[in-house]
Amino acid sequence: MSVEQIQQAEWTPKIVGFCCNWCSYAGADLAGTSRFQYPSNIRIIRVPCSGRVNPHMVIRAFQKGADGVLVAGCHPGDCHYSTGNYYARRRMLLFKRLLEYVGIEPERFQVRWISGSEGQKFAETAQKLTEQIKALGPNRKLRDVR
Amino acid sequence: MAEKNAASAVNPLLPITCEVVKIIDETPDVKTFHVTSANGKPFIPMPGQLAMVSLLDVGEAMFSITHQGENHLEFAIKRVGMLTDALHEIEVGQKIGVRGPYGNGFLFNDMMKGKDLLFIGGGIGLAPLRSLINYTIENRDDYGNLHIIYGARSPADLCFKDDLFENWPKQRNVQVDVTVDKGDENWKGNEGFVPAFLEQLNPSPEGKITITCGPPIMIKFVLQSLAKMNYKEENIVTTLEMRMKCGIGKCGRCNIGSCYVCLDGPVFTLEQLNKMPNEY
Amino acid sequence: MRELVDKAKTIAKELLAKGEVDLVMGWEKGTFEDKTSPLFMRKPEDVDKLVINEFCFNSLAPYLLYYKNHQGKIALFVKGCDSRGVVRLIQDEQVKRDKIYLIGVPCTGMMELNHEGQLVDAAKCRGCTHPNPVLYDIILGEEVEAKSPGERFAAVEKETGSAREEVWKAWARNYDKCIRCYACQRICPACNCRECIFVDQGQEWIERRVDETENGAYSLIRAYHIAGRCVECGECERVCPVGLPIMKLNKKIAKDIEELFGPYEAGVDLEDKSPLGHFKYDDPEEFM
Amino acid sequence: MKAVNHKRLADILQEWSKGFKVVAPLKIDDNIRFKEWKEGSEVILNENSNIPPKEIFFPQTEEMYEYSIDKENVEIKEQVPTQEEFIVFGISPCDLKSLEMLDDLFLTKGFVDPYYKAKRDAAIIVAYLCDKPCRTCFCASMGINYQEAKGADIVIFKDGEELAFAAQSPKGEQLLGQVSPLLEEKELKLPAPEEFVLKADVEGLAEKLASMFEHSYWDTAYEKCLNCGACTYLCPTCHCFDINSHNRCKQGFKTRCWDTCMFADYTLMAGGHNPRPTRKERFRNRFLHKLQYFPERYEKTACVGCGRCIKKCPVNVDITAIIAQLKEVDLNG
Amino acid sequence: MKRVGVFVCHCGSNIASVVDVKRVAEAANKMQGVAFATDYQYMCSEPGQDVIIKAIKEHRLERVVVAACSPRLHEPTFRKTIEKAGLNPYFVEMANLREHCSWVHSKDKEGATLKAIDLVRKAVSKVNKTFPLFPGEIPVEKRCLIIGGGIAGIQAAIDVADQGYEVVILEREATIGGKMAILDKTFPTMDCSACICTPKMVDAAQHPNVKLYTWSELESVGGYVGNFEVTIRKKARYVDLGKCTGCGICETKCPKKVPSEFDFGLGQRPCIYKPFPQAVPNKPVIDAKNCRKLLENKCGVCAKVCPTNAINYEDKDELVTEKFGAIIMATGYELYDWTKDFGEYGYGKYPDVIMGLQFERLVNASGPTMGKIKRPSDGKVPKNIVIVKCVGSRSTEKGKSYCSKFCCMYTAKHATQILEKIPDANVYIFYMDVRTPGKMYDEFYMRTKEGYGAIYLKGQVSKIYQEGESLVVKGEDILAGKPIQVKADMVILATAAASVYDAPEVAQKVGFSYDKDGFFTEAHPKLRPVETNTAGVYLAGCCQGPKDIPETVSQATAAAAKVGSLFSKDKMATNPMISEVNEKLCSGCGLCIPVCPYKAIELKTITERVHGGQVQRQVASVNAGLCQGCGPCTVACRSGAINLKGFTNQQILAEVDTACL
Repeated sequence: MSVEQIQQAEWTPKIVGFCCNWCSYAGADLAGTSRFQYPSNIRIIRVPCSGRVNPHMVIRAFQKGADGVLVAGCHPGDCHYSTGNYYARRRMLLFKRLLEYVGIEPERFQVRWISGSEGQKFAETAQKLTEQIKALGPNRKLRDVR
Repeated sequence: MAEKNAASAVNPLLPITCEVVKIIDETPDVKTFHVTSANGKPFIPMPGQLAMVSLLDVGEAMFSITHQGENHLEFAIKRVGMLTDALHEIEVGQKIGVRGPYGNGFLFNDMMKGKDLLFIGGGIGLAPLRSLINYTIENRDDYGNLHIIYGARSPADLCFKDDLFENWPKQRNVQVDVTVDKGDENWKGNEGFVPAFLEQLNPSPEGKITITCGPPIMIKFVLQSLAKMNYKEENIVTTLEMRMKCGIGKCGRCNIGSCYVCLDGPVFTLEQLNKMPNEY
Repeated sequence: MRELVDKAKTIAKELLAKGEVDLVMGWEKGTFEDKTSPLFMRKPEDVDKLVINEFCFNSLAPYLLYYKNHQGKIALFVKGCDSRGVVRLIQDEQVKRDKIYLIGVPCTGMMELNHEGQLVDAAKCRGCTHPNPVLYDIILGEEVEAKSPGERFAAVEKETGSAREEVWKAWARNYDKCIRCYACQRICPACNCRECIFVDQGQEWIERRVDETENGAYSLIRAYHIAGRCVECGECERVCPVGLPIMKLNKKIAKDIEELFGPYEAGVDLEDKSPLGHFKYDDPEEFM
Repeated sequence: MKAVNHKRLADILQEWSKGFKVVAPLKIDDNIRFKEWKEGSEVILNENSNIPPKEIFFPQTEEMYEYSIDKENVEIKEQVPTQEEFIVFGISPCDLKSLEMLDDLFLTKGFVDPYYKAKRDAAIIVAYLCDKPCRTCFCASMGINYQEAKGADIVIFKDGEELAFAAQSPKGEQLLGQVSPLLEEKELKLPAPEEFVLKADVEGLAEKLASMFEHSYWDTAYEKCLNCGACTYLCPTCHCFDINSHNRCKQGFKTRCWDTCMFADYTLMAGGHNPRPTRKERFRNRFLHKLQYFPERYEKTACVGCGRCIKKCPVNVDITAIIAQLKEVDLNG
Repeated sequence: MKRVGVFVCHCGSNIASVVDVKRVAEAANKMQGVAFATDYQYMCSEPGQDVIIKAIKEHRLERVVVAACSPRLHEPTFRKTIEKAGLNPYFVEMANLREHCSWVHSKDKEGATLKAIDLVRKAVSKVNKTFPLFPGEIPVEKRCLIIGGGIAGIQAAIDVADQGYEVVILEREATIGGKMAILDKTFPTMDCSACICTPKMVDAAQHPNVKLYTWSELESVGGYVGNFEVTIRKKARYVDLGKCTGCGICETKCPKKVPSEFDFGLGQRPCIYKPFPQAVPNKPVIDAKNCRKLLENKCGVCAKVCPTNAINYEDKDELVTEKFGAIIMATGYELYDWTKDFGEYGYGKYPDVIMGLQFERLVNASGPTMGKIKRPSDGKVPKNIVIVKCVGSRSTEKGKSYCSKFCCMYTAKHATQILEKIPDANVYIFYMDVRTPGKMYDEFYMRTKEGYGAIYLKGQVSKIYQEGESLVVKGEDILAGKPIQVKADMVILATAAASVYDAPEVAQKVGFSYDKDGFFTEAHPKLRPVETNTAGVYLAGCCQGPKDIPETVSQATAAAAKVGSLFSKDKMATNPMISEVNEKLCSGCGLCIPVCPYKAIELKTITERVHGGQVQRQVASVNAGLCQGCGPCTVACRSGAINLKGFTNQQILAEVDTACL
């Protein structure tokens, strides 16, 4: 659907969240078990480790119509694979700055450390992200308008 | 012939929606698909002609039309890549796109009329020959004797077994000789590679047109054998395979020298081939 | 630089005559005075065509990729940036140091015609930090000062939030210009994949369609693929037939690497580790 | 002769754009591209556009048809390639010539390409005769007189400050009529033709090449070529394309995109066999196609001497130089 | 397109009360490739699973999507289910409709239902691109290497050996026993350390399943879990352990004496020596650095006096390579060298400022002073003794930031020992805090303070300097809020427990990570405290962080238990969801190698035919035994040549595409 078409159908943000299986996905699960409510805009993609998230996948999300992307992994030091999130940190730092550099709003691509015990934090993150994206409106940049 | 089709089709790049009505497992990696459009055959091809078969969301590729029935076309497709993998997964009832027919086909000139025909095929290479074999059987009186020499890696890899062992041998003046590189416990037939088999059968070149198709390596040695048995290159016909996208001589990639296989081919006489750059 | 040519010829001739190498890569005069073209010398007499001047833009390093299975030893002339390209290839296991012989060319900077048709310092040389080869077996002359050093990151101006929409519009216009000829990729010593994911359709990473979204993805992901590996030779930008500011992205990333992970220049030291190939426990964190 | 001061060109285009879409070589940043003219856009004449005007008739990415795949059904929706009449303004003689080759390819030999045809038929051509050749030009060597534009509906040339307009077809007359209030009668003449820096002699080359496929010349000639697609994409006569699917779940559409014989996957077959496995074969094919295959098939050399490839080749592969070398090759040696 | 079956779970009302499960199933039915879709009360229940199995058979399903709870909960369940139905267990994907949907969007039923449909579509698109996965099998060499022969190593060795597996203890010193053998008494019970340590040493040595490599160093470690190839350097001992009876004559006859390491220089030892009388093995080594025979080819007394002529001056280092299935790291700790940082305490130039472990030797009956507390400088019995705690511990600017954990207790122990042996002595203890968690620990501390009258002064010591015969200790008494100065005859510094100087090097050899202080990092601080991030390598004792003896011993036993469970099977199933290399695409650039936390990727050379010719080239190759399937390598790889099975690029891209529809 093109951006324009989307606006006709009253638009709600599409947010793609990459969550590492051991911390952030578990955090999202905990948000569930503790019934913390957050908007239904986020679609979580489960990856073994934040180090598995390829910036190309973030771009792809924006291309295919995501209005926001979240990458979430274990806090530094907690990585199930000991170092995956440290690599993710470097990659995402560079990539985030690159996206901003070409004029993509920083709010649209966010990275968070969310542990398996931070259900609250996950819910809040999803909440805040959705609000921020709502404020920004649909993403046109990099978007495949076909 | 191309002209005729062009006239008939408004947009030659637009596939016709067809339905797969039957799927036959020929070998572990070859399936034959019977397809038909809303009003019978999507078009009427000549033997040896090609058609673009497409799974719209996967891709499009050129296949030779191995046979046409009352109101369906047949494609024998070997599993080699992304598209063919996907094709091998579809089921009867699936809708696919078909456009064509493309290429010159075997009868681009009348060289074969009234002649004895020697078919030499290997593996999936029998697919294009089959269209001509069946055509010449249907028009039995226009052609002389048919001699079909066919080989495959193993008994399991033989395509069109019904034709090889049932339909064709029954026909008047049709001889079928089958070989496999390596037989298995219940294989009674011949063993050995096609070229050797050919030499051992040693059919005389007299008044014969030879039509051969198969893996490049086989063709290479078959041609050597034929030369030994002093077949004339103008009487040897083969059909080529190239990557194609448009099928109508525009997109460029299937050129050998100045001719486009999708238009001027895929059928060439050895004489023609020897004049072309060796880039296929 | 021109004065180096005689020495260069003698060396090249000798290498070939003695059979120490069976191929020497250099430059020959191109269509016009201000153009040169890569030259492949196999016989001493081929060397007569060799030129060395302020128009020898082409890095010869990328050609090494085509000679991976070459039996003998290959010699090539390298300017500062070219030598960094060679280092890149060695670090990426694409070239064996002992299979090549590097003839260093102290580079006083390239010249190019501007729109008005006058010769000016080449854009790709602006902010040059290594006019002299960082790796060589023999060097043609005295080391030189960078001719137009300038700020290494001059190309990267600060984009402010307010201008963001404008910034994007500018990039979108660029993506609209790109024709995906992949000249940038073919000329790049850091682009040494066997099959570029952007060319190879099979992997579903990208489509061939040339439009804002696909071109955008291409430009950003390519920049990311060479992050911490770009040797800042500026060839990609030079060869771009539609003049895209490709180096802006590469320099931006290089700048961020310096800011975030400490001083680093790719392809200068054979031993150094790629910034994305390791990490520090106390790396900065702009997100939480 | 009808004329207008070149400063008032915009007024003419403004007038025309009321009735037609006008496509002209516009300045976009430091690029020149054939795009729709809008008030305020800057037209650049007497300089080759970065991308040749072939993109008007044969866009780099073109939608062919839409499809929707349902569990039980497949629907194919043709984008009927129709096109309103439109004006192509400021096309140069060499680029105009290139359209002849594209016409041969897309409109003859059995099949007609409807997408190309639709746009081609709808185009009203306003050609601009170059003031003088650029240094990379060698159209003369390709039998083109840069001071005439056969097949254009209107030709324009510049004499001093004035732009001269001459109709060459009824359509042209009609267009000029539309803007006649803006034009005045003036005595203008073409500047004296100038010499070309670059020359190429293709006399009898195709015939010679017919016997050179296996020649050792190719063993080293290709070596500097990086196999990027710049030359082919910038070439006004190159026309290869690829057909791809673009899926959005159930919907999707087929696009065709420019392709180039320089890329390895161009001839790569599903089974893995590649008739042109290395840079050598691809390089050879490009030049043989321009200088032998195309002439053999369509009696034209597939080069108009626009010089774009010479200007933009990353490694200065120079077709005129290659033609010269090919001429030199001693077949008996 | 594969034939996919979608099974939507109500989870009682957990999902169904929010998500319109019927609608989800209907929507699924319309999705491309979905051959069958249905909903059910409890998919995970016995009958629920039967629904799936039946459907697979009836509808010839090739892939399965279960839209239910979190895969972290029930993925294993449904893998087993479809395996029962004859599908590859990895052909199932779960759409998390409970934790990620119904439970968190309970107020937005419509939104939740739409999201549920998206999640199902996403799962369908992913499962469509799934390939069959099969766990590999690797044999397990049922021998355990224990690096370090301290109490941790000894305990672990005995526990593994008792389970019936072969154990090798690797100890760089001439004897096992480690730090515990140095100690005089152990808190809080005050029983003699040697008395409980040495028997264990003997047990270990005499255990039929235990082999000792003392006076040996770790050379290199190759291989992976179940199949480590370890090379050990057996240092030249110059004494043939086979012949030597440990009679000790040589030691008595050796003419040259040097300061004893075991006594931290407080005592002397000959150049052919056992570290201490109860050493195990109880046989000497020659100290090549000092032996005159070896240095200047003089002397040679030991050889002359040896009754079994076990002395062999020609002895050389020897490398042995052995296979092990598991490794336990028990390399212990060492005391942080205060002399380089603490100028204010005199950089160790005052002989009477000593470390805790030196004091252990001073009070030890078999020590240099036969257990009499005499100060090193002049052998006088000290009256005023100051103990300074946290020397180099809990300090951000000097030494270590962490708390060394056992000092509080051993300083208390020292105080009591002093006050028992020198009743009229004054013991001042400068402390930052007193931390005494543990059974009977605080009671012990109280006794030291109240019972024995050790004087605890809260405050740090700013300076120690010699004044005539005695030392002046300047510090402050925070509680009294005034500076304080103590004249002392001897000062004992409770210096920080630090990682062994070459711990990082050892960790790198074995291939696992260590922290900024050089202590080995456990796989998970809470849940996997005795494992490292490298499969088959376990941790015991202070090499992982300062611990007291009981803690060390229990961790050692825990590690032994882990080894036991690893060895309980002959073959080990490897996780099939690991990286694999597409050699066609791999350029062998090796960018994936450094980002692998498990050293699982290396370059190998392959030969392939390229139009006619044969060429060799390098490509990456993944060791299935080492790879844990985390995936940073797949991102480091630009050409997508290395891919993660079960989470392939194509699968994730498919998910992204559908998630954005």
